Amino acid sequence: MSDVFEPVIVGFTCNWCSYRAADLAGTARMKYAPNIRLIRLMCSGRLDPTFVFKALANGADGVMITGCHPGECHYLEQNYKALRRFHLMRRTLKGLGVEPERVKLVWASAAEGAKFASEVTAFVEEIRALGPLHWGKALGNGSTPNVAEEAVGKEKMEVAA
Amino acid sequence: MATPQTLDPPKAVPKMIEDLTLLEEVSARTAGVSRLEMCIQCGTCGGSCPSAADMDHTPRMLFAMLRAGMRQAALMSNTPWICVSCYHCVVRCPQNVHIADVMYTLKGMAIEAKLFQDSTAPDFSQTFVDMVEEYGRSYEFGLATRHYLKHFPLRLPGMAPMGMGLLSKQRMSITPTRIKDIKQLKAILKRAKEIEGDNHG
Amino acid sequence: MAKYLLYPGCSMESSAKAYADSLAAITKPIGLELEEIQDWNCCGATEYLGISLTPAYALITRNLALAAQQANGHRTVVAPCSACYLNLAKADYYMREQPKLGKMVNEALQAGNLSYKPGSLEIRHLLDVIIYDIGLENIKSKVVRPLTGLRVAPYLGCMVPRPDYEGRWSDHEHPVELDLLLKALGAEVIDFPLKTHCCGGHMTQIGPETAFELIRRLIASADQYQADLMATLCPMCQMNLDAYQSETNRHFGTNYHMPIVFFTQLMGVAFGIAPEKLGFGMELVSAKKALEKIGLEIPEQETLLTRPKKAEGLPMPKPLPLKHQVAKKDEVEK
Amino acid sequence: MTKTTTNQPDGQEKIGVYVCHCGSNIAGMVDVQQVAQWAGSRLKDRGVVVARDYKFMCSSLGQELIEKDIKELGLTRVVVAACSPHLHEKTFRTACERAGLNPFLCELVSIREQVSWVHTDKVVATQKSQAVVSGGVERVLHHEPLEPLTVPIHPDTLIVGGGIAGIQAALEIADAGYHVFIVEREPSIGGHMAQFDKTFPTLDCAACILTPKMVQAGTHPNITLLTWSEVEKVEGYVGNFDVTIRKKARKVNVEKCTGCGICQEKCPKKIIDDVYEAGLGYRKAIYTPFPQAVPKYPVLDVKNCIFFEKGTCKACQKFCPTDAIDFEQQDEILNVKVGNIILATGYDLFDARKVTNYGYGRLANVFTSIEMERLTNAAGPTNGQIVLRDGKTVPKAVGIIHCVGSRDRNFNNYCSVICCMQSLKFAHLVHERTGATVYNFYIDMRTPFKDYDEFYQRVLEESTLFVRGKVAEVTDAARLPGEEGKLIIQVEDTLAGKQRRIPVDMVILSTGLEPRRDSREVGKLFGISCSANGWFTEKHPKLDPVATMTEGIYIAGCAQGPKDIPASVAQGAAAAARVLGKIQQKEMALEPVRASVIEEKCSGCRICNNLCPFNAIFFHEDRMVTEINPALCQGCGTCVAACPAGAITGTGFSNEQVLAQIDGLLLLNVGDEPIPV
Amino acid sequence: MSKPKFAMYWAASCGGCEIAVLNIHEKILDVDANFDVVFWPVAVDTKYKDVEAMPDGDILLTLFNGGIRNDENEHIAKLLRKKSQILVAFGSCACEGCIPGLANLSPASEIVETAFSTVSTDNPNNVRPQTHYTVPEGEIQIPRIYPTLRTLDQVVEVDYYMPGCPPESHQIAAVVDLVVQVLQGKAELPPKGSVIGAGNSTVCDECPRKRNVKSITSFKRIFGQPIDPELCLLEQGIPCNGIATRSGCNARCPSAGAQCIGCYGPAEGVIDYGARLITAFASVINSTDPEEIDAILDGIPDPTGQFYRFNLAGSLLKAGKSAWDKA
Repeated sequence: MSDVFEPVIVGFTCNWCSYRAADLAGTARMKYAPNIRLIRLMCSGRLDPTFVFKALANGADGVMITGCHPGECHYLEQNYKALRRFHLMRRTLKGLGVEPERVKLVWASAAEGAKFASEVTAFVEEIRALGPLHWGKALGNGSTPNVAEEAVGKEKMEVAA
Repeated sequence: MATPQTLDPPKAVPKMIEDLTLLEEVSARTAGVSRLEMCIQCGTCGGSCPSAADMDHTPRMLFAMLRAGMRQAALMSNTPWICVSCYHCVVRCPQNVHIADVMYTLKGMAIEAKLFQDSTAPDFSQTFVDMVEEYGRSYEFGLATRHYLKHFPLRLPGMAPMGMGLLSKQRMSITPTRIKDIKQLKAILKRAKEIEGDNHG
Repeated sequence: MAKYLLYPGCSMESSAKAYADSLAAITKPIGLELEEIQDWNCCGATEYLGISLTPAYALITRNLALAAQQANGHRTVVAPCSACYLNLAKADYYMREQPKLGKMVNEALQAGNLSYKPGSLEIRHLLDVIIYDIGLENIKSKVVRPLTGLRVAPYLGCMVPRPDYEGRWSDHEHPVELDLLLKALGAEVIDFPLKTHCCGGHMTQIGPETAFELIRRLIASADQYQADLMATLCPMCQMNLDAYQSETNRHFGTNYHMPIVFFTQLMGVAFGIAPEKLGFGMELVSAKKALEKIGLEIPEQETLLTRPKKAEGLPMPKPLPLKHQVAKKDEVEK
Repeated sequence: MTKTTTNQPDGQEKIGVYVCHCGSNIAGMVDVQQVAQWAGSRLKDRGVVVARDYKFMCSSLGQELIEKDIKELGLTRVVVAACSPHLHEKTFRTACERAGLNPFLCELVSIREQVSWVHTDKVVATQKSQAVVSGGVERVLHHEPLEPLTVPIHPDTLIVGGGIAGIQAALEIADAGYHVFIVEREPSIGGHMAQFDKTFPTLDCAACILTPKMVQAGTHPNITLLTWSEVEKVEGYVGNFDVTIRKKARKVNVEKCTGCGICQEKCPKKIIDDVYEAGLGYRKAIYTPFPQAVPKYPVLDVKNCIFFEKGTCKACQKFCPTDAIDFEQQDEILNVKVGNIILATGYDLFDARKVTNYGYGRLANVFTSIEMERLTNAAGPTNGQIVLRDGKTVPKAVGIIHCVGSRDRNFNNYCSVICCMQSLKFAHLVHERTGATVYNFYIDMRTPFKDYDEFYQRVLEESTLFVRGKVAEVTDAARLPGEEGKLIIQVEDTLAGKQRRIPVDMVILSTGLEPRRDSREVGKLFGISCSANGWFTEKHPKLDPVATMTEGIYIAGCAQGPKDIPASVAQGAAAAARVLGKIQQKEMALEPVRASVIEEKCSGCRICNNLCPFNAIFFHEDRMVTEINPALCQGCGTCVAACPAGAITGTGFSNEQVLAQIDGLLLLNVGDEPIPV
Repeated sequence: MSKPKFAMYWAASCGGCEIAVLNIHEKILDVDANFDVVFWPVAVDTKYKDVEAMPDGDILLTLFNGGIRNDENEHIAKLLRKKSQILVAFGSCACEGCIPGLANLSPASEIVETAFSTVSTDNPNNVRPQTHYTVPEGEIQIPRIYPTLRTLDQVVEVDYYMPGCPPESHQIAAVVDLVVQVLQGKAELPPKGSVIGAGNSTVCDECPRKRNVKSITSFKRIFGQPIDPELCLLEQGIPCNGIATRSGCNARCPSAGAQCIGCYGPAEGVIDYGARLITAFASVINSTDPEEIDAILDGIPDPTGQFYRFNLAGSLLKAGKSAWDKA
């Protein structure tokens, strides 16, 4: 592994626009950062915040959600629902002290392969700048947390004279 | 009060090659969002302009020149100075270009680059501004007399009755009014000029 | 009772004294409370913007900053002068459209320990307030000497109906507000085609020939319609059309005599206020003859230039329903 | 109570993993052998029993490889790592089906479009491919066998809008032997085309080519004309629509009426006809919009009828030879069952009064294009005489302004397509009928399509004066000698680079096309969407221009966007062909990707109730639970994601599948560091 | 023969659960009648060593309430697991962390600081707790605080979950009944890992309020404005968690005119309680304009608190970043 931080990103794409945009980026041989792994949903409206939390909890450093442009939803208006959930989700993450920027919503039509590619590369850099989330390592999956000495720093253990 | 500063006649400027930063610069220096790049050359502006007859170029042509990077020719054009800010072109433009404000920008750039054929208009603006900066109010009498003396000495006699009329009807006062806190205004303008300087050197 | 902050503008104290006087005279009858912004400064007219961006906007915004301080609860600034109205409105709008500008301007204002939050004030023109807040019914009820028989050319000039950032006016090209007001005063309002065309602006100063042509167009057109006088709402327009009329006549060898008065003066007349209280007599092209007409019967004139009202022949399309603000005021409708 | 760790597979499933080389397309950037080996070894305890790589999985040999393994190794799940599912998902699903495995137990993951083609480091690309495969394996574990649901197709068709597009579609279908209902708002079919005089570029008379088709439609045994009617409700889904139609009361008994026209003659009430005559002509309170109207029966306009105003008159009734006038007649509500619907609702004209600087409505002699159509029409208010508003004066100079309300952000920013040709047509007609000098003011001259530019040439030969420039204003304020009493067109001649003032007697505004004012409501009614501008959105702008996102609903003509007559007719025919195709299938299979409600978990909170644009979700007030109609559901999954009780599940994209795929992608299943990039 | 043994323990929690148990009125006698209470710090005096001395699986039923905040909690959790046949995560704290779990929003060090150095604390010498400290009487040990609070099942295997803050007494009574029935061979135990003493649907299922299609234009606090007593609170813009909260409480709060705050945790099969509320609330907001949406969401000033009040430790993310960063 190189010493530069390579973020792990999970991408949720709409089957009708952004997933096809990703395909287009491929057929056009556009290059973008390999840090992203895509999951195909029928619609950005299918995106359940659970998916995002799950990804972050399981080791992803960022999540990219992509859908059809407002007004162009394959299912008429579901991307607006995704938009609302996204807003509330980011606010919640903020409350949890997680940088909301780790979750990004991108509109990309089936024609916007180039946009998709550049958005991915840009997002990877944004996350790289934010640094690792390493949530999984810390608390994930019942790993025994280290104890008081670290929580309550040693020096604090002494009585202040 | 500050001695009226007049601007020197234009110096010869070496021919320039296409300057493709021009359009951007004008856009950047215009208040609001100029949308200059959206022009489709339809001529609505040139058609609407009440004073187009006296312009070297219609606004439309001017925008084409900006695109073509003809800096000197564009800034030399009298068009922005003839613009009467009637905003007909602005509300009619099918692309919502902020035409009138672009004209203001071009005036500013022309003065900065000392590029204009006739110093009447720049002088007038400058004189007006000098007075405002001095008093915080415009001073029509001083302005008119000084301006006409310099630029239309021959018209003065013709204008005299009107001037007298205005005076006699107390529609013009010989002494300027000054705002109370002129210090504050001057400070603000001083700071503003520095900021402007930092922005476009 | 609404209370408004007044930004008079420089001309109100000099060239447009008649405007100031007549305004002062009518505020009481129509119950319009105005409070002058203390120590306001010139708005820079159309000149400063052409010199340098930030200073020009800082100059304008100082007034808004002062107004904001002074405004307790009331957030409407009223400007009787078109150029002032536009400059204030424009500064407020552009600082919103382009936050960067707002930043720079406020940075400058800091130097005077002032600041202004774009959008915190509402900038409106005097006529706007009179029509939509005071209301035509209210005004009608104050009319004691209707201007019956007086043919008036309503003239707004440019900077009030355009660019109209907030969509306050019924139209950019042929707004009806001034017409409706004058009709409410009982005047015979001509459908003046050039009602929002240019008076020459500062060209009287920097390119008189250009200006004279523009002045000629307006006067000539009003004359064609046999208007007795032109009613305006802009000091600059009044100045150009009135003070430069003789010079224009000389330039073109014409002989127009078209009095240019402020709509507020006509309101005063209709309210029965003595003309001298309304700044009459200050105009260089005397309105005396026109005023004499008021109240007198005028003979029907065939030659009057009017458009074929839907007579025989093919029917005309119905007029477009007025924009919301006008529409919602039913009294305006009729 | 929350589990973050991957649940162990029950060991029942046998998964086969197949990694495709796609020649060098994938193998060039991904070490496919390693990916296969990795899957075979590391994913063994996840149920992978065989993992192979092959040159071309999509080739018949590749497919046979899978089928063979299914049969011999008894695979219960298949993961293919190759190109995009949009390319070959169907291919591999069918392969599985052939081998007796439910096609939906096969998962295709893309390592070409999304890995080999877009990345440049072979090691990284290979690792990513492993992760992608791992994700597919976890996901496929949660797949369930699905059966596509099939619905019967009702053979009848509803066509909304009786303009040329609708008529064309109706005739195509009716001639093929299937029944069609045409619903038309106006008293007659024919649409805008019936108002026109000549049609560009051939200049044949609109009536001459339209009327026969109208009559055909009116008399066709397979066509039911429902004029003076509107659709009120649409329920059901492709193949099985239930449509409620309001047949507005004509106040005329069509059984008795012979269309003799006496009632119109006798009716004393004259009204300006805003619709057919575009406000230039008059009609009676009881009227047929135009002589060739189909059907021939008149309509009584209650709003303007003296009897309905004052309670007396009844002239029409008195004089009707067949006693067909029925003042008591009420609206009728019809219910029809249809399998497919074609929307050909057409367009509205842009309201030129909005462009105040052109003076329409203020300046008498400014006309709109539709007014011009009536003026030039031999059956129009002036019998085809092109005259000024005074009804007599023939213009000596005429200015035609293009792009009125089009290509203008203050109004509509799109190009209305027909205006250039329409303006050229007017130029020709004016020249031909009045000999007047004609000016055309244009921004860009747009004359594509067959014989259009030739027509432009012809108009040029007629020495029409073309000025390139968008007209700034039309005024009657004379400024220069020779302008008095004229309309002055002020414009910048952008080619001459100067401002011009051109005095004319008449101005024609080539007004643009707009979506119907109620297009959005209509779209909602039929469950289809509108573009930002308000035109109905087609399924695919190029490859499926007459279908919509809602199965069984098609669009034709200007409802989909501005277009001329040939294009409208072509679309009408195309939509008909699509419908006939569907009818022939007799029944159709729907993708089984669907949402459904687990009733015992549903608390009836109704959060999901307004989330479905396809009206597939409905609420049982009695049982206080929500249900989803599988035939209406399009499978977007928005409600699945929304249900706060987790009571809605979505086949094909279930929570389990997605969550498992996340684990797989992050390699939690093999307990690795999440994706070593 | 001797009665089956019963134990109850109180880890990181408020003690409300013990009260709730005592609150089951005469049913408590059944407990006494059918069980031999061997360990219940608040009720009987048994020492840890006594429990350690018991043979494994000696206790039939242990109700464990409270989360795992320190090493003592963990020790006892493991101990009781070993000694009990049936270990029930009793109450919200043990099931999903509850209010103590909200401390997971801050690093442990901060918690200690807050506890020992804020004005509310009278700590003149600014003393800090130490794990070992010698006093004349000898060395005392103080439990060591963990970086985060964990739910019981994040530390040991749990047989049954009984949600609620606290569990409703009638539900506790029902469970006691059930166990007694089982003892008398009259009933079967539910499958391991299942939730007992609660419903499978959500609060709305038991809520008497009228409900319609939802379309929300603003969220408001429940006080300071008239509330329709008949109508669904959420439809009135009150962020009521009932839609996502497990049924079983008879919709106590909503029926009493207060919004549900979610103490019964997520519905059956739900993986992340907060996520359900986020998506549900957002779904019914009536706006497509990002700014307007934001404005509407301002009506939920503390989303994290709103959605994870009881469930944070049991949620997918388990804790705030500051807490796990230190971990």
